[in-house]
Amino acid sequence: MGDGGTPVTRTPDGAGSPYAPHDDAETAAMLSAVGVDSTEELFDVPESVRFDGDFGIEPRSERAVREEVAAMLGRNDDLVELLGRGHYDHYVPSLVDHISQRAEFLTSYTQYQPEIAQGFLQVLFEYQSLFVELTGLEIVNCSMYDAATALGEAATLADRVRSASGHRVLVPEQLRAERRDVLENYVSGTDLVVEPYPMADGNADRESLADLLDEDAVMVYAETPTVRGTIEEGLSELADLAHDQDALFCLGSDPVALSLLEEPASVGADVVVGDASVLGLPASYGMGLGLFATREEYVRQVPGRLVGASDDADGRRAYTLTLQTREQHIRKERATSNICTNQAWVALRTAIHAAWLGPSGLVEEAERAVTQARDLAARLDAVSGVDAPVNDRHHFREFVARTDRPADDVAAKLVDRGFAVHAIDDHELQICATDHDEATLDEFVAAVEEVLEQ
Amino acid sequence: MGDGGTPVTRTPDGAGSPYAPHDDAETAAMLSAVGVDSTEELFDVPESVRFDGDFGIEPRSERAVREEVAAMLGRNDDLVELLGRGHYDHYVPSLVDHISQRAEFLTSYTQYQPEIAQGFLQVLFEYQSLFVELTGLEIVNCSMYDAATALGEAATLADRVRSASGHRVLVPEQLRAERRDVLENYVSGTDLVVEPYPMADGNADRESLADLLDEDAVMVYAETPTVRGTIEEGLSELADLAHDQDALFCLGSDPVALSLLEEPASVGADVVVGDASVLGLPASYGMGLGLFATREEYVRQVPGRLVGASDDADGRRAYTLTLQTREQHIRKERATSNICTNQAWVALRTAIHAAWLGPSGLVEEAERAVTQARDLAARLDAVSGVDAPVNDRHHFREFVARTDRPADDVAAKLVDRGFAVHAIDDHELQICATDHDEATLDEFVAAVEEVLEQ
Amino acid sequence: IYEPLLSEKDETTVDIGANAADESSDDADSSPLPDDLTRDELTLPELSEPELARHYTRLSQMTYGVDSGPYPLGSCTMKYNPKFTEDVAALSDAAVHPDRPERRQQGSLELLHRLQDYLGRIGGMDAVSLQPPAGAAGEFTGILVARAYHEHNGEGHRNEVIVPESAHGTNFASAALGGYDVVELPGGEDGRVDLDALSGALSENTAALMLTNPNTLGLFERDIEEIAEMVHDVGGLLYYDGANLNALLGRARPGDMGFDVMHYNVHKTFATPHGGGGPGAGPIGVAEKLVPFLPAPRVRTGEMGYERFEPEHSIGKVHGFDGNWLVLVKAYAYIARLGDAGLADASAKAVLNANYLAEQIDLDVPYGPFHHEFVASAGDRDAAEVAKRMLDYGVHPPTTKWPEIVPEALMTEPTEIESKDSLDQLAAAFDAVAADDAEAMAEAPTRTAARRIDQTAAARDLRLSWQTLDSD
Amino acid sequence: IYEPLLSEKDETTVDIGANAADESSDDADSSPLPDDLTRDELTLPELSEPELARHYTRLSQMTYGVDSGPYPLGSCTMKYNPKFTEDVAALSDAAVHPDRPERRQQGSLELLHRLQDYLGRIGGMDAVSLQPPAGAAGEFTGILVARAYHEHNGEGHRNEVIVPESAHGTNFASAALGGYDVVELPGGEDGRVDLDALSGALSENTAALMLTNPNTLGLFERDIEEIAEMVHDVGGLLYYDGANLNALLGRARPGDMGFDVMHYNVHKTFATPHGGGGPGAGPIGVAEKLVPFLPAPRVRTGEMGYERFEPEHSIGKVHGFDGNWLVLVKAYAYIARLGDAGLADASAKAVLNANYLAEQIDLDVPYGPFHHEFVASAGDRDAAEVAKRMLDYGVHPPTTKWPEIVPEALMTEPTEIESKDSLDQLAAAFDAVAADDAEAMAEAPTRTAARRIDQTAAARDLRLSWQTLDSD
Repeated sequence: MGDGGTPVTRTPDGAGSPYAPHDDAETAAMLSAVGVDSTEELFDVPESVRFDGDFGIEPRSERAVREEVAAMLGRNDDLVELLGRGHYDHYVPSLVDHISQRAEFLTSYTQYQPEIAQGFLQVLFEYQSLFVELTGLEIVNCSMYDAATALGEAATLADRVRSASGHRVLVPEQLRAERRDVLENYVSGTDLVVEPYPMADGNADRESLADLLDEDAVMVYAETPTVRGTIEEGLSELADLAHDQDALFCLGSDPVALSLLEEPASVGADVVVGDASVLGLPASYGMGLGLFATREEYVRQVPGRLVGASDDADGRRAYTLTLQTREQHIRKERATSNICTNQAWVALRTAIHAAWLGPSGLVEEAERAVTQARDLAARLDAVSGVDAPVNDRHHFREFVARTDRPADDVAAKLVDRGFAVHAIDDHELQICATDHDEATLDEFVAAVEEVLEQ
Repeated sequence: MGDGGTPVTRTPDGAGSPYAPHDDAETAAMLSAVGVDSTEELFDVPESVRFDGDFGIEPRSERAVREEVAAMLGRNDDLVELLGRGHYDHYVPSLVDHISQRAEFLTSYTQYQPEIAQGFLQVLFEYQSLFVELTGLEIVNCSMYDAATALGEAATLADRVRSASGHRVLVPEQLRAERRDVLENYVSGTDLVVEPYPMADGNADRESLADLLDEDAVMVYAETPTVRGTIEEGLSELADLAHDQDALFCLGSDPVALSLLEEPASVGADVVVGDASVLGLPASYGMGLGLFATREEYVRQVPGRLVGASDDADGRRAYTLTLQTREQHIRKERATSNICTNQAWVALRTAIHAAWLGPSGLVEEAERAVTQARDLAARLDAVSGVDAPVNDRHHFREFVARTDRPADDVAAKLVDRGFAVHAIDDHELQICATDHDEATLDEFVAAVEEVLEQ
Repeated sequence: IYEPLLSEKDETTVDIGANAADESSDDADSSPLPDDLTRDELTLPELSEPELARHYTRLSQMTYGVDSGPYPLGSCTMKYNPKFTEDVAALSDAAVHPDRPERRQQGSLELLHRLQDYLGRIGGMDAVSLQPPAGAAGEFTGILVARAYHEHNGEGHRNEVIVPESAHGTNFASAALGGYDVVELPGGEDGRVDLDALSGALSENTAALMLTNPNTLGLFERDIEEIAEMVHDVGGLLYYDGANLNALLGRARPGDMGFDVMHYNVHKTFATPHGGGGPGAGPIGVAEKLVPFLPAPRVRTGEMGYERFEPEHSIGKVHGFDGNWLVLVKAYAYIARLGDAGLADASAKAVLNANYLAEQIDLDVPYGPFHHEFVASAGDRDAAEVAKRMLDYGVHPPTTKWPEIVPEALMTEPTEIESKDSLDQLAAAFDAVAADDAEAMAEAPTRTAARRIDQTAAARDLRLSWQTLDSD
Repeated sequence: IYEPLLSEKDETTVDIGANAADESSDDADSSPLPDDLTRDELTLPELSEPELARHYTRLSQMTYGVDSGPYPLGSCTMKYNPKFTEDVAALSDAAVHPDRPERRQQGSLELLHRLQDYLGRIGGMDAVSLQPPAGAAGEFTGILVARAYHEHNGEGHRNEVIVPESAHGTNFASAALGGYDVVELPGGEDGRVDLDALSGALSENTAALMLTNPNTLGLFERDIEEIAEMVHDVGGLLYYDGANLNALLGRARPGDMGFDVMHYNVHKTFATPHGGGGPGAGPIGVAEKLVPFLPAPRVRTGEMGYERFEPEHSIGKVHGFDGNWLVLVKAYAYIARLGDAGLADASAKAVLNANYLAEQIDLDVPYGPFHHEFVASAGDRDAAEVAKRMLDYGVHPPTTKWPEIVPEALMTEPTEIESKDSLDQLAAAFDAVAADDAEAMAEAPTRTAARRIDQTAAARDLRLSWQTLDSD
């Protein structure tokens, strides 16, 4: 019956790849040129390990696959997500989709031949420059996988660059668990150990941290905003504490927050990591873009790719990957990282989104993230049975609310009303607002009232 | 509240076009260069006709407009449409969308400077060539608005090229009413009159047509498939009847049907018109693409644009618009048509879709249109209270079914079950199947049974 | 840069009857139709998706669009086409059949109703029909409406439509297609309508005067009220060609100037993409007295919601369905995005840009003051050669050799989307060409995908399909 | 062709505190945060959408992708990326947060579960984790799993991972990141693993041997069963680098060959776009004994539907969430489109293409028989210069100077997407370059957007942001 589709294949038995262009005559001519009778003869695979079964995967038409996946993902119920904790939904302007779908960008490979990759290289150079401005640090690579792996790479960088040996990586006790898990794995091949330091009312407990720090510390990590959405208030002091022990100070943040908050370099950050895909991607089931920025002095220890400006034979400015001798394909086991395929296309999207917003739009977004969280918390605080925010801090996008009733139960009832929030503790919900419009937040507050009144 | 959007404008009062790049400093510099203090001074509009009201149209953010239109169009209920009668839904492969969205194609203008428009010109040249193959006629223009306006242009062409004067344009009595209405308007500035000729069991009644024809006939129009989905069986005879009176024979068809059915040139068609967007566009609320093909001898009387091959200064093949002296921008009131803006981008989509299918896919689609209509009619015929097809003809995509119960009522009840069909007469439904899958058609047949049993 | 034709990449012949899709039938090789109804074979390129993707990607790269750079084609209003309007038009709920029951297409009808309303407000017209699929179709429709009006009033004898010589070619052709004799009106010395000439042209046979305002020289017809009065005094109607409406948004409305009927070029004023020549949309707006004659159907609100209806004395139809729907959706989205202030700013910046550019270039620019466009003169150069040479500077040239009132005309409309930098670069291109020597001009273009193309040969030795090409 | 940097087009400084979004507050000019928490200002380009659209459109045109032409980068598997997979990944239902309740993300979990299943069948592995976001991440994950397995078995002393010299550089780096000493295994004379050398390298300290099969010369390791036995005999594990899996689909499965752990490069074998360097995805598959050590979470069916779970001895996490979701969606769509027969045909045509191309070119191509790729030698030419000169013929050159076992290597993998015509053109480019004189080589490329770029200067005088550039 009608499928509106091209035949699955051009091979006569209806069983081939639609993306292999060979017709029978061409295949025959090529086999003849190679001197064999069939493609099967070309497989130099001993009989004993030949696979003669099948995978049991039926081919489907393009249309059928589109409908199948649409139906399948349709089983992700419609929900208003007030979710964050490291992954954020933002409206992405159409320009980002249209440009990033251009085949030249989408289907190109790493820029090993810069003369025919100037466009992508320039975008990556601009991406680097954007984050040089946002972080104040001189070196930005053109992407890690996500915030968690970037943090892992930061720790191994700290291990490499620190003059004295040391073992301890200090991280906030309140940290997305998965982020810490990834860090643990990244340092598992080294002598480093990850240790938590206490928090006080959502932010780093500086006194406790000071007590914990000694010369064995290699890196101190802090976040702003924190996993609970609070804005860290003592960054310079944290940096000083780290530097006093010759440890690196690594800061986790994101490009929207960095548009408004103190410049990391100016507070003493040696490395900035984070998820840059808060611009560029909508909620993507956790897929991200690892930001990695550091000081110029560590440039030869940086993981990942760097794009530099140079000149071409005509003396015109041109861009190229540079310092590739740090990388695995040249330096093998002595590389600064094993990363090869990265998130370049997401970086391109992030760069376009940031350019579309411009500095005014970035600052506006950031200020909205502050005021919207503040206002929403205040509205929830007015609901009987809710205290919000739990932490007496400034917040960014999200905040923790205490509920008299069990948080799990409240969250479940909110889901039944179409709203997803985090239940992070017995009586703690975490709530994140990004681009939600006022009407939606009104409905959410009403739903919370309804649930709490039951 | 959060809108994820750039400010509506870059002008300080928040009220400008987001697509005008001027910042205040640039505007000031430009005003100064021009020698005025404000843009308002540039409007040389007498006070008495100055508009000082407002339109009352609120600007919205990009995101708000997307959501608004999505919500609005969401009020088009989900229905399985078994609708045709001149407009057809087909699955359009992703390639068509991705390529046709490329900015170079989408945002370019008519190819008045061919040296920087070779790509689009070549696509249009290939479009013309596709239809030269499908129609057997030598001349294909690169688009009219739709089938109806192409038919109107065919009549005025017939009027221009016929050696003797004459007035009558004969069209099937069974014809989509709107198509005839447009034709009437197109000939309303000429001496032509449109007259119907009778049909017999869905096809042209050749005897009656022969009786109607005389030397005053300028053009005879026939369609295959007809508006009722029947395949016309006596095209050569119809052409002979027309030619006997020195009238042109104009055939209406479409690219899928033409892939299987007799070549129009070989049956004597002088002009072929039709809706080519059955490839290239999904159901688009009636938006189409007017096919127009004719014999070489009429090339200087053809309406619309023609792309020809030529050479450039280096002797390489190049493409250009040609015979522009036929057109309105040069010939003014003596032009062959007033058409200027046409449907070039739809033609590009149609050309890509056809290329994606290839000849095998085109023939397969066409054969499916025959067998699917035949099989569906047979299944409905087995339902008590339904006779299908009403016409004892081969059908293409669609057919008419007679219902014992009033057709309006049956159609309304089917809509309540999620299926839209045409009710074309008191006891006649018309049903069209294009890319519907088997399960959908099963459900449809079951719905018909249910409705008829009530 | 050269990309072979699809036919040069593959040619596959499918025998009809040997490819039956219905493999469940008894004879899998037979066509479902008798031989006498089918062709014997079909020969076309059969290529895979990767080959096609490359073919069309390369061809696109040999095509210059608004997103490539400045595109100051006079009277064509090559504005930036906002990307989001494409996403709006691609909504799956937009992909419906117009014959579904009205109750089940309330979304589409609402959008059309709102757009009718918006356009009416913007043009100052009492009612709008969205059906005409292009500007010229709008003109033709307007002419039919005017004719129906006259005939309804027993004035069917009116057989003349007056068109200024500087008008768009479509005006002449549309009036002729509507059955009218075209009376060409010579321009006045100031580039505007000469009232004396108009007076001489007007008569009891005048059905309408078609006017573009500002006209193709970018000049506002300052005497528009007097013109309207003169036309109306002889019983004629005043037609507004909307091609240049981008010059006036929020500053003046055709309805307020006395125009009785107008068309809108949504692909110009409202930024829907030109798509290499189309589709556009050419809705028409009319004053009260012409409303009953509009094409059918229009959309109104009724008891059951939005509904279609046929105006009392409707001229019938000018498109097989409801016009270029997808284009109308994009136009709605654009207008909604900009709103009052955005539309007004678009005109302000379009007019500023034209005046600034006219000021910057070294060429002679007669007439003025300009609105959205101006016509420079190439002087003793051939304007067409100037245009070819401009291609070498990476910009699209203006419209050339028209209007003829300016010798070797370069009709230039930058629109509001060009920045000052961009205009400065465009001016530099103008000036560089003006300084180039004759040889450079004759050789131009040299930096394009194709060199100068032989137009004469193309028209003399017609090769309009790959079937006509020698295999070379 | 030159496109200025965004920073060269505009530079706008926003003072923090002067731009508060909350205009309803008492002081519209104040920031919502105290001064000591905010920066003073932010300086970045502020450009309009039309300017940005042109900027990026132009930059895209200065970039060569698979849709531009042949892209035979060895070991990179630059296949055509079917357009429809983009539309599938763009479905709005794909845009969800992973922390929503499992009951409310059944669609995403089902897709992941199905993909786990598909990949397991294709690789012959007992279980699959989709979490690693790239091939190298998959390698690292596999190494961690192997290490956890050994440690669980009290064999934590094993500290060596053996890697053939011709292996991808990531193998070395991933093993090192996992804390292992890398033992480099010299290649045999036939380009394959030398069993004697392997025997010498294996010991009780061997944690794993990492192998690519077919290897980077395109040669199948015919002794794979013996290799597996040798590795297993010393208690080591056999790791399969999936970079070259496109050579074997449906013909042989790593699991059947004795591999204990493998990664899949979905951006190679399963045609998800490379995106200028990523994102990809590097799922890993393991044999039964390693299943308990896989990263958490995995997806299984439970009573309530699909659910996440943590394997008993899970190594934990290698990505903050669930990996590169959008890439996984595209990979699922590709596999579903092709099915068994399509996947098998992809390998057949990939291998045919490599062998045909190797046959067509004039250069020396040592070793063989080839599967999906071959390594030609530029002989007395510099392979890097050959590559630069190939750019002038409009194609992307092969990977150069690697593997080092072939002097001046040109590692070439055309994949199945090239037609015979395309391969013939590619061969012509190889041969034309081989015939070019030294001057042409030294000058190359001359027909590209940029001429030869000075790599030394780039590394010596680091300019890694627009902030470092002199305003020139």
